[in-house]
Parts: sequence; C-alpha cells; structure tokens
Amino acid sequence: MDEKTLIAKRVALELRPGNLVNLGIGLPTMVAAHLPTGVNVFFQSENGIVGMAPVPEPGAENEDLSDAGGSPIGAVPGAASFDSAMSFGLIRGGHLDVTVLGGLQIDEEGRLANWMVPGKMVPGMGGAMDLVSGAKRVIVAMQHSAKGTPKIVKRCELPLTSVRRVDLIVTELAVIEPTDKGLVLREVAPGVTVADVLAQTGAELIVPSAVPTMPVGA
Amino acid sequence: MDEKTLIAKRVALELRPGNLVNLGIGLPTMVAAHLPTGVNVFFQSENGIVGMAPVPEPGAENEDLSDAGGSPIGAVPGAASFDSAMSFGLIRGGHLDVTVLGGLQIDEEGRLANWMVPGKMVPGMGGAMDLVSGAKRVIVAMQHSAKGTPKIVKRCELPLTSVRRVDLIVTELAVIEPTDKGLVLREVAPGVTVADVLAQTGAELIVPSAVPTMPVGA
Amino acid sequence: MSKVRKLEEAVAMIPDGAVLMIGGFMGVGTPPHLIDELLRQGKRDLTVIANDTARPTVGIGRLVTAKAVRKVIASHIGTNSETQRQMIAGETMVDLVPQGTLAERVRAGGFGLGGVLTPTGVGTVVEEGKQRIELDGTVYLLETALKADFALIAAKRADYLGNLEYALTARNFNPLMAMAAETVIVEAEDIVPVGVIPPDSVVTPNVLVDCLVAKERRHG
Amino acid sequence: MSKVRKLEEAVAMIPDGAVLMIGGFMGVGTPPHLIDELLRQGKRDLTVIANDTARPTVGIGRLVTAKAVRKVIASHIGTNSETQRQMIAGETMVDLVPQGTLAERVRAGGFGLGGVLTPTGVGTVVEEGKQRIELDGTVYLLETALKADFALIAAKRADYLGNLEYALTARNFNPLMAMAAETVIVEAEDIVPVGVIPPDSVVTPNVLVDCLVAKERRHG
Repeated sequence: MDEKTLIAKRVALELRPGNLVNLGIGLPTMVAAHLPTGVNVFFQSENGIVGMAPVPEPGAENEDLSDAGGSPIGAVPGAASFDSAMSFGLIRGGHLDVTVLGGLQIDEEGRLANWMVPGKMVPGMGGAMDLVSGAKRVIVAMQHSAKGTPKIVKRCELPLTSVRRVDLIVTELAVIEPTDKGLVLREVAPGVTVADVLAQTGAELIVPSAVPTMPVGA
Repeated sequence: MDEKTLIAKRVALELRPGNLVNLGIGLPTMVAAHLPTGVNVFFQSENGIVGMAPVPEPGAENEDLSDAGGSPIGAVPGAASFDSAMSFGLIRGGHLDVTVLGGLQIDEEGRLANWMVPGKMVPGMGGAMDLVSGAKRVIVAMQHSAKGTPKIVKRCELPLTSVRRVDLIVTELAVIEPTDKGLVLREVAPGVTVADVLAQTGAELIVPSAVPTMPVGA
Repeated sequence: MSKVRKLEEAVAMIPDGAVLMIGGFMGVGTPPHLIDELLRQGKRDLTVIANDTARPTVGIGRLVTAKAVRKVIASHIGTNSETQRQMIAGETMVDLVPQGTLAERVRAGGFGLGGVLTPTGVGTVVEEGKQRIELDGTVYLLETALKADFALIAAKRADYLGNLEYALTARNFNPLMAMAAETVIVEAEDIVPVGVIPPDSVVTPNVLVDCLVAKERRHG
Repeated sequence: MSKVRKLEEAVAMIPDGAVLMIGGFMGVGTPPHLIDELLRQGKRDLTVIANDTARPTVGIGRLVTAKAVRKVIASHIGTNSETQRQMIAGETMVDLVPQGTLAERVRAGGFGLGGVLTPTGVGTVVEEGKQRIELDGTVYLLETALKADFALIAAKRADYLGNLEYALTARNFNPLMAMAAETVIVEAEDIVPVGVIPPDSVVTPNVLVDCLVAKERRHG
C-alpha cells in the first residue's frame, strides 16, 4: 500500500455514518474511495452541493456539476445544491462534521498553515480558512515531511490558515492529536517505530507509554 | 369619492411601470385597486412573495399563500416566493422602489412614527422599520388628523419608526413633500383650500406661490 | 438510520425551559401538530423565537394562551391581544425585533456569524443597549446572532433523508431556523422517496434535519 | 417593457473602469458570451469581483490574460498562473478574501447590510486593517459589504420577465451577485415563457434583473 493510500484509509476510519464531510483537493479527495463498509456519509463540495459523488462513467459528465477544483463530478440520490453563502453557512455554522485538508506546516499548538508560501505561491485561501475555523472536526492528511524537511514544527513560519487547533493529523508515519498539553502521538504506521516518527518531527511530541499501530488493513 | 379612496387614488399616481411596491396593511392596501391604466407593478408581501394579487374568486384560497396580515392572497404569473431573509434583503438592499405605509405622526423633519403608542398599543414594529429605512421611496398614506388632532406635528411624541425622511405624505386634504428645508405643500384635494390644510396641520408648512389641486378623477 | 419519529417521541425530546425557534408567519408555515403536541405534553417556561404570535387560537398564539411561554422574541404581537395582555401584566417577557433584523439574527446564528450591521432601527428605541458602528458615513447597529435548542419546522415535502421543500409564503422563517437550532424537528405535509425532490429544489438540505415527524394516519 | 437585449448592446453599457461582479466557480456558472463580448469590445481597467480567475484560457481568466483587469477581488487564483504572475509583477492588484467571507460580503452589499462578523481569518493575515469585535468571549472580524456597478450572471433558465433558475453547482455566487450590483445583466441558457418557472423555483426574482441577453441564433 502506498503512503497516500495508507493516509486516506486511516482518515476514512474517522468518519461516522451520516457525517457531512468536506474533502480538500489532492490527497484528501482519496478518502472517499476508502470508506469502511456500512459507513455512508455525505460529501460537500464548497462550490455548492451536498451529496457529491464520482462521475459514474465517462460521458456522464455535466457542465453544471463540478467539484471545487472545476473537475466534473456526479451526485447521489438526495443531493442538494445551493449558493455559495449557504455552502459556507453550512461550514461556518457548525453543520459540517468533518473537513479533511492537506497541510504545509502544523505547529505545537495544532495550528495549520496550508494556503501560501510568501514570495513563491500565492494561490489564495479559497475555502480553507472557513473550513478550518468552522468545521466540527478538522483532520489534516499530509505527508510527514516535505523533501526531508519536517512539516510538523515548533511554530509555523508560513502564514496561518486559522488559529483554531486542528483535531487530528494523519501522515504516512503516525496519527497525532493536538491537545491543550501539546501534540500527542496516538498511533504509528505499520512497520514504523516511535523513534522513526520523533526523528522526522520538528516539534515536541508527547509519547504515551503504549503507542498502538494504525488499524489499517493491507 | 370617500376620503380613503381619494388617498389611494392619489398614491397610485406615484407608481411607475415595473416598480416593486410594498403596501402596508389597511388604507395602503387599497392602492392596488387604483393603478392607472397601463401601469403594471409588482407587489411584494414581506412574508415572502413578489407578485401578490387578490384571490381571484372565493374558493381559490390556498393555505400556503397569504399576505403579511395572514389573509389569503393570489399571485400573478411570474411571481416568486422566498424566505424572510431574502424578503428583507429586497427591502433593505434598495431593491424595493416604493413602500406605502400608514402613519400615526410625522414631524417637520419628515420622520414617521407608526408602530406604537406607549402604554396603549404595543403591536411591535413588524417590517415597518426595515421598510422605512430601506425602500427607495417611502410614501405615507394617512388621514390628516385623528379625531381632530393633527398627525403632522412639529416633533413626533410617539417612538419613531426610522430617522429617515419619508418622501411623500398623502392625506385626504393634501400632498406634502418633506424636504431638507421643511414640509412643502405640493397639492390640495379638490374643494380644499390652503387655509383648510394649514388649520389642520400641527407643523409649519412651506406654501409655494401656486398650489395645484390633486389630479384625481371623481 | 431513519429520522422518522412518532409525534409524541419527537416532542418528548423538548424539555421545559427550552429555547424554541418556530417557523411561520401568522400561523402560515407553523407546524400544527407539533404545537398540538407541545400543548398536550404540557410544556412550560418555553422561550419562543418566531416572527409573531399569530392569534390567541392560532399557531404559536395557542402556546401563549396556554401560558406555556415565558419569553417571546418576535417582530409583531399586534394580532394577539393575549400576548399583549401578558406582556403588559408582566407575565411574559416580550422582546420586539424588527422583522428584517430578526431574520438576519436567526440566519447569523445558523451561518456561524457573530452578527450583522443593519441600518434598521438607528435613532429609534431599537438602538438601546446596542453598539453603533459607522462605515463610510453610514451608521449601523450591530445586531447579534440568535440560536435555539430546537427548531420546529413546517415543510411542504420532505424526502426520506430529510431534504425539505416549502410552499409559497409558508416558507418564511422555516429554512433560516432549520440552520440555527441544535436539534431540528420537521413536520412535513408529505414524505416522499429520495429523488422526488431534485437537488435544485431542495431548500433545506437533509444534513440539517434531525427528526422527521411521521404523518398522522387519518384513514384506515 | 422587454428586458431582452442584443449581446453587443448589453455589454456596451459597461464603461472602461467599471466594477463588475461575475458569477462562476472555476468557469462553471460564468456567462461565456458576456466574457467573449467584453473581450471583443476591448474593455479596460475593470475591477472584477469573483470567486476565482479560473484558468488563463477559461472564463474570467480570459479577461486577466487580455489585461482587461486592473483589480481582482477573489478567494483563489491558484489555478491561474497568469493572475499570479501579474500580481507578483505588480501589473494587477489582487485582493484575496476567504471564500465564505467573500460570499457574505457580496450578500451584505445586496441585502443592505453594512457588513457581518465572522470568526474566519481571526489571528491570520486576513485580519490586517480590520476591526476585531468580541462578543460573549468569541472574537470576530468585521467584514464590510461589497457592491458593484454591474453583475454578469449566468442562469440556466430565465422567463420573459427575468425570473431566474440555476443548475447544480453553476449557481454558486450568481444569485448573491444579482442582488449586489446597480445593473444586472443575465445570460441564460434558455429563455422560457412566464409561468414555466414556478414561484418556489425562482431563485432570483425578476425585479432584480435589468437586462436579459438574447440567445445567439446558431441555426437558420
């Protein structure tokens, strides 16, 4: 199983039946394909739909139906479409159960930076700031390091997405929970040791006496 | 022609084709029946419809379609229904061309009081404050006096509906326009003299050299 | 996981003293059986946020007449002499809010906004105790968000999942309130299969609805 | 009084330097012929308020590529390398606004509100220059209303009067913008007789629409 699939599978275990879930572009999108059996959730796309689904087959694309990246999507029976104010009302108003987002940096206070690299990349925050501020649960799904540089750091150097503490970080090495005491190492990936995780983390981790292995099948 | 019909007919002359118009309960409602030929306007009811109309015949009432007083109404082809936030977005956002409201008092600054009499009548302001603050044009349609007491006064004793200056006052005696110089007497009713109007008005009126008679047919 | 519940069960979730938002405008778009059942179960000390209290024998007015209500937040009570009497006698607290402001305050609660700036009420008694904010020469009042424990919603149609459609002027405050309460209880005139209400016609998405009251069996 | 106008005529109303709101999300729900015609007429110095600038050859991105735009107010320009280049080179001003905040600011403009209080952006660079307001222990930013001279709207269907319906995710910012501009120009995929769109399906009421662009005759 490749690293991204591992992350997606582990994140998928966090979703509960009936949840309203928003998946960011890229890695987070992969979570949809790994829902545990019997867990039906509703996916929101912030451009204005609850109930997004993949296009069922080539040729069934619709010009008026796309995800937040502009790619064609489908919809489940019982989907609902609405304007951008309503879409962010759902997000900001606490109606969104889970958002899964990528990350550039996360610090010891659990604060996420994921929207710009000054002088290099100025894409704009899109919906990220609202998602992180408003969702009931924020899960960051990302690779543990970027070209050998830890992404989990003492203090973010990149501009923050929100001062809100995220709820869970899932990487190919570990599951880490930001708490008011600091970052707690909750699980390690199969074949990964606590020492491996510590070596690739730029922030202090609180390590409980027992750290179980991620419950993800092959 | 009775006094209320005279007022309604005169107010109706202020409406322009295509206007969005909100008529208050009572006397203002009568304006709808006196639209000049060729003037088609859209009536809003603030409980959530543009395009209200009378119920065309007894038995055609619908439980889900009423005016702001709760009485059954009909609708024109091309009507649109919406929630209360949208309804007041139309009003507050400057999309409502004209509102016609009743009045308890109006002062020399053209400020209206029409929603409560302390200690006696506490109905609540309903939509009146939004209508007076937000409509492009506010027309007050009322009888000139209440049991011999002038309703047009130096300064309102009753709680104000809004500090916004209304645009026109139409009574059974006169048409008066509040301006930044004061209340200007624009027209007198057929058979009414300027002296009659002044005698029944509790505020100073600016009287131009010529005051025409209201252009309302019998 | 069906959301359909018996009327008694749904209303039994509501404790005495709860803060309720109730849809409707002069009774039109107010859920009639939910009101019946609140009365039958003898709820007390309710706070009701609604546009109006209709008439003494209609809709929300019936709760007032039964003295089930401790506090009303509404834009208009002029058609209910009993609400006015209780207000003047000090039996029921009544907070009067301009209708457009009430709509925005409920919406703000449901949309995660702290409040809005409105020109409505500036320079009137509505301004008392509120923050004035001037922007580019215009003065606004800061009006804060309202939330509730329960929203009691009347819909024209619900599908099995809880997607809702409303009819004509019975829509009014219902979709705004369905966003602004912890628990949303819906009485729908019809319950239809998923897919009957197309996505563009859904006004309240199913994810907002907690409980759908089963239709009364009137025949058979 | 018909609102139907020829494409050239409708777009000719827009002067250089105008502030435009343009509907759409990555081009989906952006009026294609209105963009074509803005380019053909060689408009300059436009301020564009929109969710994004799509891609360099798509939707609003085409206006950026043609250097017709002086200023962009958007939530996202990451998919348009040309917008980013012009921003970094100082050729085009870009004001980045969180998407939910942008939606509320446009809505506030159209709904007559001075602004809204949102928790989004507190403690980030978005806060710079803005008023912080604390209510019940939560900090919010005061985000002010946006308005425009023209709104360019893409609708699925319009009736002869100008009542509008949108389809699926092509709705996005369109109905909000149709409230917030002095003049509203609509490109609809279909124009249908009055009554075809029932009152409960109308998303933008006809009274908001100034100008309906006639369909291109593609056959005959």
